[in-house]
Amino acid sequence: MSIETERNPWMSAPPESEDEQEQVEHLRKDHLLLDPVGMEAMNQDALGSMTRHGRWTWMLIVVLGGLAMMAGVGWLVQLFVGLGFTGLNRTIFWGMYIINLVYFIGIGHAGTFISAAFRVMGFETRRPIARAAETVTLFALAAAGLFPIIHLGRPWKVYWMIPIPNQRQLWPNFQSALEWDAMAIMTYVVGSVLFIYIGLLPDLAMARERTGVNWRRRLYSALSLGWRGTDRQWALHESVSTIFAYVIIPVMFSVHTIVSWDFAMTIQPGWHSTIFGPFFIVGALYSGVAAVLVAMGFLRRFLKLGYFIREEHFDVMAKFLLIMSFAWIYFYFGEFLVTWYGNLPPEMTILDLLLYGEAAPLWWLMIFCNVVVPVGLLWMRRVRRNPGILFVIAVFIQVGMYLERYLIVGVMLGRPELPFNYSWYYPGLEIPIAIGAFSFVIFFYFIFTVFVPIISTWEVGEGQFLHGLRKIGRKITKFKSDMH
Amino acid sequence: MAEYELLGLFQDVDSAGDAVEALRQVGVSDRSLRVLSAFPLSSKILGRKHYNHKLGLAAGAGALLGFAAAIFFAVITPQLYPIVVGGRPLLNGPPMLILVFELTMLGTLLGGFLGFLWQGGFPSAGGLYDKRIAEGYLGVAVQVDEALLEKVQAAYSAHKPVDLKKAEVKPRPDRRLLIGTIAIVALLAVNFALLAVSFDILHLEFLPDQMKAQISFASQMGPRLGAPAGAVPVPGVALVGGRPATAPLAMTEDSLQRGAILFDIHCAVCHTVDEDEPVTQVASFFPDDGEPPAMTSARVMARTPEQIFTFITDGIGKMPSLAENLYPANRWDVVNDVRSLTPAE
Amino acid sequence: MSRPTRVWITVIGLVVLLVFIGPFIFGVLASVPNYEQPIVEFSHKRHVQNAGIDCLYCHSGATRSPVSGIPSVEKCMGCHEHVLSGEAPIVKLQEYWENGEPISWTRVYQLPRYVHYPHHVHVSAGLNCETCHGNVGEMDIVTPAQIPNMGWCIRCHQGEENAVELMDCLNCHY
Amino acid sequence: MSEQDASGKRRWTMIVDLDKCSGCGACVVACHAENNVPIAAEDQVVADRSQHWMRIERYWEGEYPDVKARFVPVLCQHCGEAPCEPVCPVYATYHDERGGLNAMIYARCVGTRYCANNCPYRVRFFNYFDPVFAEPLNNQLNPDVTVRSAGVMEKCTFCVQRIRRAEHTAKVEGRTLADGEVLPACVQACPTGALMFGDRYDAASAVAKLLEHNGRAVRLLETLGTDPSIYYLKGGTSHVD
Amino acid sequence: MKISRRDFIKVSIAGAASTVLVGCQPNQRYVELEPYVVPPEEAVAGQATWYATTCGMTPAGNGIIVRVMNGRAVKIEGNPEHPLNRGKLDALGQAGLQLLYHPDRLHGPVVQETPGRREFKPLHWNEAVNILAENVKRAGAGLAIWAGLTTSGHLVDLFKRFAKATDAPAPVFYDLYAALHSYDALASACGGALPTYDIRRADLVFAFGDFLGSGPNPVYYGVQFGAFRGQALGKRGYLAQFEPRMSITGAVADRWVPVKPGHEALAAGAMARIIAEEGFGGAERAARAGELAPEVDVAAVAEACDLEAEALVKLARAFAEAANPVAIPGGAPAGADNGVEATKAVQILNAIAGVGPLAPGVIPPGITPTTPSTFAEAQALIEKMQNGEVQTLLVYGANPVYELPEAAGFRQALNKVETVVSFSPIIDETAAWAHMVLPERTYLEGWGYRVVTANTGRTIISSRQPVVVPFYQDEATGPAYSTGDVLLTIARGIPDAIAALPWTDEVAYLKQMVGALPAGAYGGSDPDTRWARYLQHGGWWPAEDAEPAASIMELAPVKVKAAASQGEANEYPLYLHVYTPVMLGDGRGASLPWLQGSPDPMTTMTWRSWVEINPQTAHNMGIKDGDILKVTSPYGSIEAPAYVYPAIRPDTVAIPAGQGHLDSGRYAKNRGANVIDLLGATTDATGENLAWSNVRVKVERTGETINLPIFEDKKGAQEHLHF
Repeated sequence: MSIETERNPWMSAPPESEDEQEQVEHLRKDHLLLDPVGMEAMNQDALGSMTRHGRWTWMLIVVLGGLAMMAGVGWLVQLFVGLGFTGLNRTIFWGMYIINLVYFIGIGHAGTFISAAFRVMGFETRRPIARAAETVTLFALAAAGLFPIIHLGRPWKVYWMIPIPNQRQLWPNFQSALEWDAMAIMTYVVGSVLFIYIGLLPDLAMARERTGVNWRRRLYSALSLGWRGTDRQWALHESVSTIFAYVIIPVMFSVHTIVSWDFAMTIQPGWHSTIFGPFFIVGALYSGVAAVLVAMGFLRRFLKLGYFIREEHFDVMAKFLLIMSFAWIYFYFGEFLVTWYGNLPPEMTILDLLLYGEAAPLWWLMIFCNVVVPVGLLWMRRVRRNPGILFVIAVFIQVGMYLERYLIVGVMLGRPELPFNYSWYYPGLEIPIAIGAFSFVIFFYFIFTVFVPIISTWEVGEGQFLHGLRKIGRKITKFKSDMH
Repeated sequence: MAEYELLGLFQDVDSAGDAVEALRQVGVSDRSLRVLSAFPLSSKILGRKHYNHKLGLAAGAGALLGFAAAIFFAVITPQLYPIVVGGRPLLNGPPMLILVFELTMLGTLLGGFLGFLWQGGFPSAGGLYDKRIAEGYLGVAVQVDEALLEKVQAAYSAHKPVDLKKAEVKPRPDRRLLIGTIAIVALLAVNFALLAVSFDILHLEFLPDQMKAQISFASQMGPRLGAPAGAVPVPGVALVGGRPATAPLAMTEDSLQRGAILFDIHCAVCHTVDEDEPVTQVASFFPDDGEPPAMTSARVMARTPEQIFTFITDGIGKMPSLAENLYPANRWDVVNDVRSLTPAE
Repeated sequence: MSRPTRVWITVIGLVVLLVFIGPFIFGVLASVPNYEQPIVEFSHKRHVQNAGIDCLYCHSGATRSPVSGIPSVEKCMGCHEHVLSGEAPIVKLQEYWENGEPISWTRVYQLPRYVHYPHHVHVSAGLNCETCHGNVGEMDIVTPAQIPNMGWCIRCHQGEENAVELMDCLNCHY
Repeated sequence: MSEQDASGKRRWTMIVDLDKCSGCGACVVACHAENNVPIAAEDQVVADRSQHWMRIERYWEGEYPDVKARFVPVLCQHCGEAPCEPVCPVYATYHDERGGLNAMIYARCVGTRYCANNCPYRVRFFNYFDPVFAEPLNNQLNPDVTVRSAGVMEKCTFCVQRIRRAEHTAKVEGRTLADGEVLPACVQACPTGALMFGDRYDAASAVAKLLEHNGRAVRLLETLGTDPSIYYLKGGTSHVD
Repeated sequence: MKISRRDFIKVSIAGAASTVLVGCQPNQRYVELEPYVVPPEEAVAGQATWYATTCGMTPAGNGIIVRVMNGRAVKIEGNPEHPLNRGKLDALGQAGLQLLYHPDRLHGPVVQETPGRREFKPLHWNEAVNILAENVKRAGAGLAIWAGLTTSGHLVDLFKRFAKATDAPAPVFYDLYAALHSYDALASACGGALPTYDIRRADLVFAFGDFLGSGPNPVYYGVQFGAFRGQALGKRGYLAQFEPRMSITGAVADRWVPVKPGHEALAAGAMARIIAEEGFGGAERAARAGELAPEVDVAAVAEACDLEAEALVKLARAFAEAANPVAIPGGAPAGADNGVEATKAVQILNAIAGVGPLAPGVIPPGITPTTPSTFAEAQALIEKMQNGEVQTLLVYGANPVYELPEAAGFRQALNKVETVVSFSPIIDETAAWAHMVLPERTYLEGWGYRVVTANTGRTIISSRQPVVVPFYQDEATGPAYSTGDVLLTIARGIPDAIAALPWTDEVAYLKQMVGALPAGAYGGSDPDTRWARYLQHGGWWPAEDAEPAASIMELAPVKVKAAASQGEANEYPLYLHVYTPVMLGDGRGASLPWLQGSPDPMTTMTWRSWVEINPQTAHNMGIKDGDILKVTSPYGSIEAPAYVYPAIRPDTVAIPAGQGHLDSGRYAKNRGANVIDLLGATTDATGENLAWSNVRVKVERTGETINLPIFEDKKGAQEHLHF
């Protein structure tokens, strides 16, 4: 049973009255770290969340698993027969497979950014949602890692891209952006997985102690590596987490820059631009944070984690989203203006195609999803504190960002230098495989929440331990002690 | 003397702090004292010495390893099998930087994590533990020999622990080495499999066709189709109406030299140059009347070049046709060589 | 460990062996070569050493064509019409000759079809047959001196002084 | 006798005289015949997947009645600094120093198609399906050229198999390759003689002589810095107009 | 038995180790070796053998050399020594290999009960020849022979001798090439020989037909055009093209003159009149123009031809003042009802400039050129068939059911013929209606020769020899007969034919013919050497390659008028322009995948036929690319997708011939529509030739739309390519 949720009504406006008791009451209800209910209750609630999947969610899990399997079968057919079922042709050689790669790696970045960067910058709101965000990263990366294999013409030769000695004495070409991709994504996957695992150790130990189910106990005791929470282990844990946090942020920036360099390294009009690196990173964070919002909304609603994930977290994340939308608009307008003002024929062809041509509906839809919806709504406090509306806005942003990459990869490739070879992209087998990929991520996210506590109770506990209330003049405010 | 381990459970930080202070008074060294908690407490809170660990070292070592690997891939491998691309030099700076950064970061991460595992003693078999520690209680664990046992117990009870446990310390096997070796063996097995495939020792034949076999017809591949009867190819035929179609080649130095070499390969199997030389091994099988004549024998010297050319092309008597071995021009070389031979006086 | 767990472990071990190692072993077994020829008694050694026949007599393509060429039945009958015509293998040969059926010799050096190997260039570059094919004169049944894969070719090509030219992939792959 | 530059390197070059090209398509079919290039069925043509290593691009200029059509034969330009080469992760395409060709090694290709995206001329074609040569059409396939399977990139190779055969024959006969001895199938077939082929580094070759300060010589998309090996001689105008 | 864990591990390690030590490598045999039993003399394993022969895809008779690897023909190239195409070849010629190895080729003779049902039963060769022999013997004078223009010279002679011997009607040599290239109209206008011109040193050429793409000799003129553009000292010829629809010749012309269909003759006459009136090009040329030019009012003609008057003046002036101008007749004007006058009008221009077509070479005795019959002769034979006078009809190398308009009534006439025998290697439309098919070997497997149709000042006999062993020697159907051998074996059974056809087989005939030839370019003392050199070099032609002499024709002034169009203007508002496309030729190319799949140079269309329509006209009628249109002429209607074509007159639609097959193999069957169905069987003014141009049609949208299988991007092709 979850801690009763009516303690934080949707629209909590601050009390007008001077009464001290009401102010304390309001602050407690609003801020998680000021509302300790003791580790015991929190552990109970967090572990309970693993078994709170209702009948609907299990049905959804089965459906998603089916869709993922369907995509797997689609890929096997493509493996043995050929890439002809896709919509690719002699002008557009990359399609939705590469779009999915960029999209899922994009989503992957928010998780790491929230847990690592917020940790380094000391944002306290990261505490309850760190693991939820990192799990989005984990499975988005897993899906993203599949697509470089799916999009290959002869996937069984992919071991040639791994630098191992061979009788041909041939080595991979490390000047190719795809080789950098391989290295960067491998580093990032290793980093994210280990970072989650380190954060998970204390919780697994807690789960090992509390769970009654036999197989769970054996699983958690194996996974928790005998964690006892001694001060020496905590000190090591702190410093390794800090090392990971500091290292994984530049790695995160490098991964999406390299993914954008897959396009920027070419001389294809529309791709060959210097700001693709930062532009893609902003896009990544933008869609990533929206994805985390979706995850938070889901956890709060379906796993009844209202106590942990409160409006203040939605509020902070929504502000972050708003800032990211400004950044994205800034970059996109920059690229648009530079192209338009430069008036180079191949670039202008693409601009005309996007604004007035065949791709106009897609482009204007993207603008609506990425600019009008977030900037139009997120400045309102009521919107930022309402998970339902944020969920809708997040989905719009996902659609917008997917379209943005679709326009870059699928549409711009159709306008090469020689006009005779213009073409348009009609995706075929890629659609079921993309649907399969989305269901793959969501399916494993659910499975993860079943096996592992999604809220990091030790972090929340630590946070609550460090926070308290102080009365300054007539106002009671919250403060963070510097005992850390 | 037997070693004992005690674990006291305390309600909150203050009582735990006092207990720690008391234990230290009693003479328990800071090293053998542990404070177990549900979330990290900085050592300052409990007034203890900072525990300096060597994790930075492990991460640094990892970084160096990553850097070395990156240098190997980016600088050395292009020179092992030099392939020039994009009209650029073999080694180019910018891509190397990317590779170095990525692998160094990977090294740091892996180094840090392995260091964490190694120094944390994971997966340790663990000592005394209590379920309630995860619920916010603080555990103070001490490892003392028998002498201090009573004093320590007294110090504990002075601060009213929620619970106090005592256990004999059994030597626990250090499982880190075992887990480490298993991990390394698994990694090597995967590498061995990959190397076996890339060194062509094992062939994954069940994958779709990799252009090894083709549907076009290679040379000498069945079903064989002969040459069209009566057709004349662009270089012309050797014999027209029984006579050589082309005129004999001039007896140039080149022709004679080529003729000599070709004679040794194609003719010396049966024919000898002089009559008095012993018959070759193959020729010995021929019945006496059909024995291959020596080149300077009267029978051969009497032949005209055209006749010799026709014999080489069509064969005569027991001599097989050598058309398959020699182009018509080469046959004239052999004819020139034969005509240039003078009988040994 | 109790008995049932031991049985369990062996069963799981076998399954793992089958799933992971099986394809490799299958791959290995599929590539165990056999070089058995239609006329088993044919021996290079007797032709080269006893009869003193030069390689180029039968494989005359080696100096003028990318393919060295396997001799025709007429080439064998050229001598064997008279030489040792009583012996069993020669009788088998004459049978092939009478009913005009080609002898489909088993190929010993089989390169993948995307590799184009030019014999005549190597021969004219001064290599003799033994360099690559080993001492065929000594072999009754010819077996490959090495696995004819790229590593073997590369070992010589990269040693030459015009290695830059010889290590060019377009030499063999097009 | 062609004396290449000091290091014995060659730079195979083709000249396309746009004034002479009549757009008859003989080169397109000759290339299919020589290099086993598969033909796309109607549905694949509609899906824009026809594979022609040599194609004739026809551009319209002006409106009826003074409308003008321009034929531009486009094939792999064998760029000196090819943008398609550095991006291949497995060195399946690289620059053949010896002949100045842009090599495409089918056996090594993994099928990432990154090279094709980076080719501004779009002269690289991907085998989306296994090519179909209905029995007994496979008898016609040229055994010197690998029939590419599905998942592999392919493009014009300047008929490297013909170059190799000529080089091998010349080497065995102990002479160097004469100018004009080796011609790709398209150059050999072109009725109007619009296509010429030779080694630019050999000053005595017809190609080199023609390129010497030839005002009409221009290269396709030269501003991209790809240093292509194909020179187009722009169409001339006559005294009458 | 219980495996202990330790044993279990031991077993697996031992297993893995043993396999590695054996040292394994691929035992798959990618090449099943099959060396020769008796090797052919010229064959060296791994090297190619080249054979010289003649291209059989077009009647031009280009010399080709074929590369044969391991007994299979892999590449066709032009024969460098051949004086007509000098080593060059067109798309159709290159694709001949796919006819040789076509998957739908007949393996042996087949017989069919009810013609048209396409249910064939295989037959043994000897049986088939016997049946044919009986039918021919029974037919006696009722034998009719219909052959195409690509027929080998020796078969033409054998057919003629056979017909004369059985006093059957003379064989008819007529197919779509003969119709659409208007051989007879051109020949009759130019003194009996197909006019061919040497434009290598011409500085101005007026072309009235697409001589580079769909003319009778595209390769010869291709080679000439190369020299024409790249003359010495930077001199460059000027080309003007008079055509309602821009063909590839129009595309490379410096000036495309979109003359109104049927008015080309008027335009040519007007230019001659302008030269006469304005006195361009010096007194002598003006005087000659004065005599020969037709009396026409230039302004009225300009308005009728929908051209600006001063454009005509400018062109006339250019022609007159050119040092060495040439006007090449042909194309649509020659196919109009006043085709001969139109050709003469163009000849008048040449006459003014003192230029004439190259003189035809002297045909040595025993050599028979394949001269096409006139449409009238073809109609006469159909007439005979209709009246039931024909018992046995032999169809060789032509496909009249497909190639003749419905109105000609050939297919109906077939019902009246007792036995129809076709010699087509693939079941084409005519073979589908035949009772028996004796598949002829393709031209790469057979013997023969072709006298080159172009008159380049000397006679060129292009030899044909098999380059590969005939592909289908199935045991079931026995050794295959070539048609020549079939004729000679049948002749032995007919008493009065024995004298006319005494040879044992066609090779003997050819040897005797070549033996009788005078010493050509390659000499050769005895007949055997001459025969070997004739085959080796690909034919016989006189030694000297001197400047070919041009024959000046004496011409009378001719009355030019606009050609009468077939169909009323109000009911059929648009003109139909029919042409043989570059890739498919007369439809022979439609059964070959290379030609179907290679984009048509002007429209980049593949695998279908199409209707080219002017953008403005299309806009007015609400037609856009891919709309299926119903095109109706007074004689029939077809459906084909629209292709908006910027370079065609607004009042004209153009449809290529060659598609719309009901048979001819899997690549041609049921693709596109046959434009010949829109043509009538009306003859021109002389009554000799088919008037195939100037048919009027109307176009309606059927509402259906398809995606055009085009290679280009239409919007992209409109953009300027910045070089």
